[in-house]
Amino acid sequence: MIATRVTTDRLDPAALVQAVETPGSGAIATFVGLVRDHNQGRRVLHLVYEAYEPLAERALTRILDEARDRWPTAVLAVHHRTGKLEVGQVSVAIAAASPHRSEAFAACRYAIERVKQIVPIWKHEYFEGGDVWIEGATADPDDTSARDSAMRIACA
Amino acid sequence: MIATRVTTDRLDPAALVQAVETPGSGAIATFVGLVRDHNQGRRVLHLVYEAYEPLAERALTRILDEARDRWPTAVLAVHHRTGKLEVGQVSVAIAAASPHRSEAFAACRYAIERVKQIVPIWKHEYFEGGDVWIEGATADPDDTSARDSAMRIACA
Amino acid sequence: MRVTVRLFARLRELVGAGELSRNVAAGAVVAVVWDDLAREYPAISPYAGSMSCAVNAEYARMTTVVDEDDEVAFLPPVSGG
Amino acid sequence: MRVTVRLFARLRELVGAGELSRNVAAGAVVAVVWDDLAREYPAISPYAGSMSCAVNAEYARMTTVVDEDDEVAFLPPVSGG
Repeated sequence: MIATRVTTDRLDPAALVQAVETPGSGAIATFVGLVRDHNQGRRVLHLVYEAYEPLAERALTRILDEARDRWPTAVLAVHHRTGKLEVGQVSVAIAAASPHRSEAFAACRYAIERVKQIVPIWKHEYFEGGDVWIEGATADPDDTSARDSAMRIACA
Repeated sequence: MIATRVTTDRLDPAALVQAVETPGSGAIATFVGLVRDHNQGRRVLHLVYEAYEPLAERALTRILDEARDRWPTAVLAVHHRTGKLEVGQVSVAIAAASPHRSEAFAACRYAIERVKQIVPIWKHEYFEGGDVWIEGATADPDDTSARDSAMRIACA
Repeated sequence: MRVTVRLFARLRELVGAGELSRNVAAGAVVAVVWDDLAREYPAISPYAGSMSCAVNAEYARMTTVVDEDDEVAFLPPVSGG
Repeated sequence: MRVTVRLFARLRELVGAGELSRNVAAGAVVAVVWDDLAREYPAISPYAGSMSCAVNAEYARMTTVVDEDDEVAFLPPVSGG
């Protein structure tokens, strides 16, 4: 299985876990993001995710490289879904395996923080009564203060 | 499914995820502990986990109560396996769901730290050339410094 | 020279197209492509301070020089996850 | 009065049994049960400083008073996870 993927297919967190696991794995941390039924007081009907796919794939690969530099013992996989997602469906799935739990948690957390900072994917929220494009971070992979912030959050 | 469990059955992380998920879940963090093939330079053959079951169940319930106090929006499940486990098998599985990712990660991390502090379960390691009981923390649920330490690690 | 302009999310909707072909002078930087576009579609101007850009599907700067047939993308603040 | 003593992991192996029945004086505290046991099995003495105890499957203190038929457990440092 490919460690990074941007796809309209349903995500399979269990497959990511299998992909990162080795006989030396003592800990696997995973994260999935799901479409919730409410956002900022609005009843969410569904989301549509749009991606600049080739750059999104490269940004995910970059995140894996950054994580490998910092936590060489951790094996990481990150998949992001695009297209229309219903409430309860998985938009992003991350798995991180390592011999000990600190690195697995840190790499997993770092990955989702960086996804939100630098991966060119956008969320279009359709709620009861309207729709809105969600806009988060100005993407800049070279912004060291953003990267430091992700690292700080990841390293408890 | 029961949120806390000490069992000789194989653990099923996917079932824990289903158990904690609600329509309001925007994030699910999971952790699994696995038997690794090496420990402190020894080649591990297998592990045998022993528990004081009724107290272990209560300690897990206590951990869920502590987490609920601190992260009321997080829903948590923790299962621990006992008996003989081969390399690659899951010894502990934790799932934490919440509307946002911070609480899910924090509750998940807190749970595993507390499992290692206060749950009366012991690991008997059989390695190439011998066997050894692993001894970690002196269990004391009322030790506030241990609890604070788990909280500090959980809250990035 | 011709370049392809790619637009995403709300920028795409404001312009009404995800892909455009535009002429710019040889040696132009990304900022020139943007400025031309913002003159044509003033509604996108507020993104000048918050968007990112890419050339040929690699992050770039507004000062990056573009070549013939390059794909120049303008990206509103991202919201994946 | 009779109490049941429960032992786990290495403590269990050092004593050679996970469950014992022992007599203690009425009003005895957990520490008395331990001290009697450690006299009988001196090999367990090093655990005095690191073990935990429980009465009837609830964590307790060495100063907790035990009753007839109580289950008193001695727990080496734990290593779950």
